[in-house]
Amino acid sequence: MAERYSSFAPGGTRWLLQRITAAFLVVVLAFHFFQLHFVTHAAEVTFMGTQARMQNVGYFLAMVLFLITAAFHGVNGVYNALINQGLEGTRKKVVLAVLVIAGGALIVQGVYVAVAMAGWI
Amino acid sequence: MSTQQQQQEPESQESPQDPEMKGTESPQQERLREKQEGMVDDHAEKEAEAEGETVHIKVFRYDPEVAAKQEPRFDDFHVPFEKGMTVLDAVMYARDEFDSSLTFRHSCRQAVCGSDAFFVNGKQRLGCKTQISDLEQPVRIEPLPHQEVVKDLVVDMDHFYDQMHAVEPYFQDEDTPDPADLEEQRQSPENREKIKMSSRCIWCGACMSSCNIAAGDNKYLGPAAINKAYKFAMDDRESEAIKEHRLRILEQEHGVWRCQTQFSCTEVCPKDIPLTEHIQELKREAVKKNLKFW
Amino acid sequence: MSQSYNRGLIEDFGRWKEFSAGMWAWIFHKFTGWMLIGYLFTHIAVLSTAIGAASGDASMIQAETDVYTTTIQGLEELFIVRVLEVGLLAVAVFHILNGLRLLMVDLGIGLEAQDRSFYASLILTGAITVASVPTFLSGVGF
Amino acid sequence: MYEHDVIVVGAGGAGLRAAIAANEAGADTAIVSKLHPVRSHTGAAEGGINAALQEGDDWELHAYDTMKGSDYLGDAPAVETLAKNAPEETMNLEHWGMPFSREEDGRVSQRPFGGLSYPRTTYAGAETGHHLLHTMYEQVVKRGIQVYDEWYVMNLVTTDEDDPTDRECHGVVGYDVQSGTIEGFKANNGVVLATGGPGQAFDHTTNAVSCTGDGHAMAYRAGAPLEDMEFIQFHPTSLPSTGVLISEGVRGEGGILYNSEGERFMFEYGYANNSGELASRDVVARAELTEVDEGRGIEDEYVHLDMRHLGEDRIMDRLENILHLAEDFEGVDGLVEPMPVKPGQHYAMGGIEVDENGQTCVSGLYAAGECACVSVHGGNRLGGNALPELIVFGKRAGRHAAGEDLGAPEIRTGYGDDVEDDDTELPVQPGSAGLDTASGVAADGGVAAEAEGMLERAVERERERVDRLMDRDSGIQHSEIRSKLQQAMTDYVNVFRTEEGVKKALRIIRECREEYQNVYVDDPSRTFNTDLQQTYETRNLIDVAETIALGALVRDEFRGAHWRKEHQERKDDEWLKHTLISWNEGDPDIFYRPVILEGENKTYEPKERSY
Ligand SMILES: Cc1cc2nc3c(=O)[nH]c(=O)nc-3n(C[C@H](O)[C@H](O)[C@H](O)COP(=O)(O)OP(=O)(O)OC[C@H]3O[C@@H](n4cnc5c(N)ncnc54)[C@H](O)[C@@H]3O)c2cc1C
Ligand code: HEM
Ligand code: SF4
Ligand code: F3S
Ligand code: FES
Repeated sequence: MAERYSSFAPGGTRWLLQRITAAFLVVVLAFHFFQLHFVTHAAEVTFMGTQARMQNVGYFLAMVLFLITAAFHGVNGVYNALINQGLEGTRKKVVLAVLVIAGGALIVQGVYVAVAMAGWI
Repeated sequence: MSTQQQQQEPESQESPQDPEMKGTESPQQERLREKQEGMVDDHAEKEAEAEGETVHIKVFRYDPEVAAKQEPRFDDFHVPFEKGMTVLDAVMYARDEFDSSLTFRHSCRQAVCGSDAFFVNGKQRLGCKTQISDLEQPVRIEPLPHQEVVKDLVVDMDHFYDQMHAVEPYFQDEDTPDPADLEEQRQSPENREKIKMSSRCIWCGACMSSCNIAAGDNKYLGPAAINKAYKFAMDDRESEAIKEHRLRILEQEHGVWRCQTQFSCTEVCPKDIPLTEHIQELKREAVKKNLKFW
Repeated sequence: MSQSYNRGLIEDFGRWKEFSAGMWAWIFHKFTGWMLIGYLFTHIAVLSTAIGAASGDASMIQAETDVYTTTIQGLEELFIVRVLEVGLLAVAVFHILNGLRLLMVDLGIGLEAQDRSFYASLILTGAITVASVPTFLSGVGF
Repeated sequence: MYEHDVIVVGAGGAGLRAAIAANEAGADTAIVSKLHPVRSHTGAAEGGINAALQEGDDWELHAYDTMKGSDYLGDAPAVETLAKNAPEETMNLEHWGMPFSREEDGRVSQRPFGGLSYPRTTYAGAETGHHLLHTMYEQVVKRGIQVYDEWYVMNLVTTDEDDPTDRECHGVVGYDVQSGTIEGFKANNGVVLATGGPGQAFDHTTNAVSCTGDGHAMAYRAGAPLEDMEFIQFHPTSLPSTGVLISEGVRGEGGILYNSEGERFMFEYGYANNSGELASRDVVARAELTEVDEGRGIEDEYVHLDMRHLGEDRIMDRLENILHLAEDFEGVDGLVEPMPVKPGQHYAMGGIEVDENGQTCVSGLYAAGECACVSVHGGNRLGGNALPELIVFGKRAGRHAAGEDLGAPEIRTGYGDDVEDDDTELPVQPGSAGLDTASGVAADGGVAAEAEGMLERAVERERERVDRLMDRDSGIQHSEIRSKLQQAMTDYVNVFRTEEGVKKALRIIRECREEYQNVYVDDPSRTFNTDLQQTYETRNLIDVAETIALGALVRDEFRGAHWRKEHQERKDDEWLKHTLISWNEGDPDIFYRPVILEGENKTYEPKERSY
């Protein structure tokens, strides 16, 4: 395939990832809500309970993936919405940088929290 | 009974800045006033004739050059109703009988030239294709939103045309048989059916005007241009290489991805073109193409 | 052209009464999406108390008096938090249902029913939210 | 001032084709059009393009059908050029991507049409004209041809020699509708007029509001004669309130016409005892009007076309678009009530007299499309023959204007030794009523500077005219004159023509001319002043309507679409000739030129036109 035009940002990739993450999130988010509001009521959450769940590697991985996809999905969604409103040029670049940093920080902090919950530090 | 009151919107209309314009009436205003006064009885007569059935229309007025119209406003007209009357008929009547400076584009009166897309009772519609009797009165007629108003109902279409031209809207295969041989390029009836709806666009601009994304993002190609590109991209007569080139144009940042499936374009299109569907199909095509690594 | 007139933003927001189903869906989806990402940030912030808890005294964890547990349970005791949670549920449910609707649209399925599927999302969201109110509000001190 | 080699006025099918051809011939070409190209009325054509494409068909058959359809008033060289070139030109459109309807084997479809001996009407759904127009505009975009859209051409810039055949055309004066500026367009090689039909001369027409015969009138006043203007085709089924066309398909499928008494008048009153509703267009149109005149019309205006008995299934299957048309434009549901229809002006067979190369007698001035009369259609146009005319003669005009040699034409133009003068007594003096008549500009100075100077002066003159119209504060408005004119034409120069009626029309036209001297433009704005533009157009309509009425008066026979009460037969001994009317500086001159019936291989012998 031929070269990529510089102006032709791979909007398609982000679009596709937004859909794929959405499809994934439907399942995990529903599970998450159900787990923490109906199975265990939020008011009954304790660190011990959390730790017990988190030490299950499958659960841990699912939650980390949940976090990553949600962060991407949310941040990309916001970025998209801003482009839709005609964000251009430097401002667009700045917004992108801020969003990437915020999203990255969210993931790093989240993973750290998850590790802490599992009691692995 | 007054047939034409000028209602100002917004309510607090500022008086013209130019001191000369204040107080004194320009000849045009004078004539306008005379005519309005004259219109009352003239019109009352007509009305009696037509058994009193009239249509009340409110038309957006603006003209940068005429003092009285520099501040946008709505004018009211009462037009005698006739069976089969369209919005275009009503504004034409108002222009020919009441105020010859009422300005709008129109030509074919049969929904093929695409000149008279207006914003009628809150929706983009073709004036000539909209029966007055289907609308709630008073019928409010405005220029297309999201386009600059040149005068009255006339909007600047240049941006729309630019977007239409931006998708290289022309057949590109050079490698066709010599027409003198009377040899056509073959196309299956199914393929022709596939592009049928997309080929009906009359460039009225209603869709573009209804799309919030196009309003926010000036670079967005917009539904009409994407649909135009769809017509070519889906036509089997063009080669794969050109189809790929077309997808390249469409998948730029301000191409198909900007569409947020608001569907308003599809709803207002007077030619019933399934615009959203076409845009979505192109998104999938573009993704498919990008996923092809082999 | 000498001059032209731009009617600006009123175009969009002054006309909300005339918006069509697809436009409302778009606006609601946007709104709920932003709420959700906003919530995600606060959520992680609240959960960060787990770090303190984990590095703190293990006996407190046993006694369920660690920062994490107390913070969460403390929050859960507030009526307002419970109400906000119901709101969050509504927001999430709508975003999910409409998200599914959008995914269908992306696949080119049921485009003719796009307005009906939007109304269906709204109604379902309402129903689910109302149905879960008892669960969410149970045990909160009035 | 703008300068190009070739200036094409009008961007319908003919204009676009001419521009592409001129561009391909290497000329710097520009299109000046009062409408954006895709708004042109070519987009309204539904039926199709006649072209002998298939084996078994032959251009000679097409030529024969066309000649017969024209009631032997077509010129053989023109008719044969059309028939010979239509296939290649149609294929060319296909290669440009026009979405023709297709057969199973992938070839373009063709269907039968009235008056054709072979199904040779190539079509693209029920919107052939739309696709033709858009496909060609696409090619214009591709080639980067300059388009000045929403520029109204006010006048031509020609020299003012006494004899029109000595004159030269150097450009046009344009009015930018959006800004109100008036500018000159200098054409180094030629000006091609492709301004479409004059349908607005009538009160009720299938033509667009923009079909005001501007090209006709401008060429006429510049000295090129108008030819066969009396031949106007009326379509029997158009919707009364808008003039939207209800296709013949409804009658073809079995639709029935009723009068106010509920009688199937085509049979009851013996208008066409054999074919009934399916009789030819002019017969049905006359029958409808007779019903209305004799008091059996509905609301004294129209008759009913009923298709309810065909059943919903059949209607939905074959005539669905008709249901939409009736609903959208007339507010009538064709499934539950009959549709109102009446005859409407549809097409003008006549136009600016040109030869096969599209050139008028004024050198450098060309015309193509409906505004021109090469004479392909003669007394009556066959359905599906206008679109091929656009592409065949549009292309020829464009190439010739760009300087290509297309050989010497066989058709002669202008006043010459082969014409015959007319001596009919006219009821009123036609032509100028002391209006601004002169269109020519005297040359003085060197050759190149000369053209520029002429252009300057012509622009100046139009500016003055506009100022005059705008400065006046009272008088009469163009819309009043226009509706009076249209009414007169519809009342007296319609499907039925009587000597008395046509004379009456001429008197009313004269009144309109006189009233026009007091016309004023109420809208004081320079921005998008459609009031001003329409005032200009009304002037053109007056000139064109007058030539139609004059032609209708002098031709005392019944040929093609032209019917005269006192003379209900075709008079071949006397009338195998074209009517030509020349402006003659405001004192119109009527003369005749014999029809050319000698074709390349055969001579077309006039035969009875019966279908
Ligand atoms: C309803 C309908 C159906 C028809 N169906 C068929 C059919 O099936 N088959 C067929 O063969 N024919 C059909 N015809 C006839 C055919 O469509 C027309 O004769 C043909 O399209 C005319 O094309 P044109 O290029 O000459 O003019 P148009 O398409 O009318 O274009 C005229 C152009 O000139 C421009 N113009 C005019 N005046 C000025 C001015 N003063 N300054 C600048 N620009 C100007 C306009 O902007 C426009 O671009 C039909 C006609 C009608 C009305
Ligand atoms: C659970 C299932 C979810 C589904 C099915 C889903 C679906 C979608 C889809 C399809 C879009 C794209 C809309 C478009 O571009 O047209 C979107 C946008 C968005 N989503 Fe989600 N989403 C889900 C969960 C989430 C979560 C958990 C968050 C928060 C972290 C989130 C935040 C957003 C945001 C911010 C947007 C952008 C909204 C905008 O356009 O302004 N979503 N969602
Ligand atoms: S797609 Fe429809 S609404 Fe948009 S310009 Fe074309 S005809 Fe008009
Ligand atoms: S309205 Fe706009 S967002 Fe997409 S579906 Fe139509 S282009
Ligand atoms: S006037 Fe041509 S589309 Fe309405």
